[in-house]
Amino acid sequence: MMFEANLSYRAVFVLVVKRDLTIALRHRDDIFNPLLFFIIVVTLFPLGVGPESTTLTRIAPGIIWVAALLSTLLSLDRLFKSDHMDGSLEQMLLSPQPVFILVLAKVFAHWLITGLPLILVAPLLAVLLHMNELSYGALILTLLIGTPVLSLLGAVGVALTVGIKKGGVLLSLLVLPLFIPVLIFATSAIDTAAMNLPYSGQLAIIASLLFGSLTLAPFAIGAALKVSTN
Amino acid sequence: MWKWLHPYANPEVSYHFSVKLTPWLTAIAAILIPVGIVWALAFVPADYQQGDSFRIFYLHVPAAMLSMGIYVGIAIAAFSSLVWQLKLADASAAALAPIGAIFTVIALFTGAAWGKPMWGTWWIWDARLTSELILLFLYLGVIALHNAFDDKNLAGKAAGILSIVGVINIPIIHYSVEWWNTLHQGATVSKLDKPSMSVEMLWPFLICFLGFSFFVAALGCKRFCTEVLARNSMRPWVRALATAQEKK
Amino acid sequence: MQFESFSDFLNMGGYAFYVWLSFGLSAILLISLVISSNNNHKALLNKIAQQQSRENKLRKLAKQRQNDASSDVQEVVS
Amino acid sequence: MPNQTTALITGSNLTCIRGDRILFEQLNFQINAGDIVQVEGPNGSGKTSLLRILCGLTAPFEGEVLFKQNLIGDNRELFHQNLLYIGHLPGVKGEMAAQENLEFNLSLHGLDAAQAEQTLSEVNLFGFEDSLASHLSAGQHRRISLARLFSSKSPVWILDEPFTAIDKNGVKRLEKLFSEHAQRGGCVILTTHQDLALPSDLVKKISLDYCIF
Repeated sequence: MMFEANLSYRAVFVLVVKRDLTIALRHRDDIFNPLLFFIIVVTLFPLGVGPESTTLTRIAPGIIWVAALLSTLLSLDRLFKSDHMDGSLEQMLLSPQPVFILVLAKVFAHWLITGLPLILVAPLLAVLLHMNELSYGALILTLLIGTPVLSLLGAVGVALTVGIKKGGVLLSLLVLPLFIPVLIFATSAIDTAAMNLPYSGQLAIIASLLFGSLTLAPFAIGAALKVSTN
Repeated sequence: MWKWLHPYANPEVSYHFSVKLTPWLTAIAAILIPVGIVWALAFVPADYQQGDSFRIFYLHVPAAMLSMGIYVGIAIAAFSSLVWQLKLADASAAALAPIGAIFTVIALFTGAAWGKPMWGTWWIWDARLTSELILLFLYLGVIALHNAFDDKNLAGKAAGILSIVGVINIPIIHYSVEWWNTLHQGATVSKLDKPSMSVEMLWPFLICFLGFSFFVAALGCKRFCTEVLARNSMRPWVRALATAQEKK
Repeated sequence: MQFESFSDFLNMGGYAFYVWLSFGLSAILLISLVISSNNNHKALLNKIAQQQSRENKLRKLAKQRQNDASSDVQEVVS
Repeated sequence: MPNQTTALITGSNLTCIRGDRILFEQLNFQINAGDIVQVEGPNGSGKTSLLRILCGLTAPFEGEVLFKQNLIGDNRELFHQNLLYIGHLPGVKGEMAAQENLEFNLSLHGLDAAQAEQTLSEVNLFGFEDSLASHLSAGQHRRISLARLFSSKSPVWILDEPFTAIDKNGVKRLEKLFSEHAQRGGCVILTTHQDLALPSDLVKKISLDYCIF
């Protein structure tokens, strides 16, 4: 008695993404809370720094990106936690599907739920912070290719801490240092765009970070999940 | 080819080996460090630009080099533990992490204390200092992960994955910080340019560096022993050791 | 020797505070790391020994109970 | 010498250590096609750990697990195709309906999701297909996860306390399913506090002691 089931990688990917999206849509807090957090953090800065538009214009890219990092960090918790608590994570790891695909699908679904809304509200916040009009395009582009990197790197951290009871604070310690390159290149791209200079160099670097983490991070996530479900 | 290595994968053998090694390493470190430090403090000629503050160099640079070297060492140990299932490699990574973190703190602190008279400020967002600070965060993450798990073997695996991810990121972080720094750097602060070191300045540096390296090795051996014992606490040989210690 | 006198040496060409601060703090950090490593080692050995004596007690207790139980049975039989 | 060809799962020299306690040491056994194996022992003797080691979730401190004479780590996908593990946790998402849960599980394991509705009625969940799992009881969660057994084609079943929160009829039904599965050439490895109502010559036992010294 031997059984072989074959499911194409694409089918597995779609299956898992669909499942995670269904769960998220029935549990809307998960989508709105990080988004709300993002907006509130950004509004705190003018209150703290002062409403002077020149100052705000100068620090707007940094504020938006730091807030994006923090809200990604906040939303990461739901990526594997509930699956780990109710046992579906170990079922997934024991399924005959490659862990690489499963993990990639989960991270992609997470990005759709938390990263994409961030990009949609970012221009609005840029208006509030008097961001230079020239840099709107750069803001959207950097968020578009930068936030998936955050999701992927963050997933490594969550996968490592999902089995730990008080993993939340630890997670930020593990993950935030890894976010630094994205932050640096993204804000610099936006600053460069504000000066009406080409910023494709920075974008290319972020894109290469994206491809690098896309190929390497799922292995680390898979290995970490195996440790956490041990 | 690697068969001669096999006995050292046995915790008991490697424990006794490192117990025997520790006094030798300690002795070499105990000779080299005082010689190097006294030489550096009292006998090296003062730098023509920086005067006697230059003597901090003999502490700062070895500490910075070791802090990076130890991290790479931890990552190599973690990698071999993941690939070849060497449990002892995890133990050595766990033993080294706090030492590396302390050297990172020393590098940062001496950097600041050297910077104050040179640059007029304790801290500047200089590329090297910034990378060193981020390295400290990476170390703290690894140590925190080691402490977060109850099971030492699991902790070792988790921290191993993190240190490998970290070591891939170190060059990226370093490059990005350097690039960021050149982008934002004002003209007021000139970096310390690397002078071509004269021989009389180089020798004490080499001795200091070697001394600290042996210090790391000795302390690493000692801590490695502790880690091996903690991971094998239910083994008869460890229990016999513990009772022997108790009776003393 | 680069310095004329001992006080000169202590003065470090005006950089005394920074130089001695660096060396002093580094020494403190390294020494405390050594001490804590040694302490950890000893504490671990003590812990293992303690655990072992606890287990020995348990083992004795279990044996005693077993003996008691068998003697009870004998009493009933006789 | 047991017949090598029918061995589905072989455990050799398995040692498991939790914290600083040795749960079991140098455990050797072989599970053949057609075996129903009950792992018994008091609480904390390592039953769950043994099952998790057998399905590859937990790495043993020493020793190895073989599936058809191959290390389970060597061909992960083949082993997982032939494995069905149901642990303490049911793996049921509260945000999804009973049927959606089962459908996902079936398709994840490469089975036809169209059977889901029929399978649910096998475990007495007829009429609950569209209820969100968060509105169902613990026993119903368990039945959703056990429903996979009815359409499983994998020979190796590893079940951790499958009868918890299951009523008498359900237990009978499961026992019948187990013996049918064994007759088909599969094997069942399970832990349970109840005695199985199966003929005792059919059920093999692995006993783990709680060593209190």
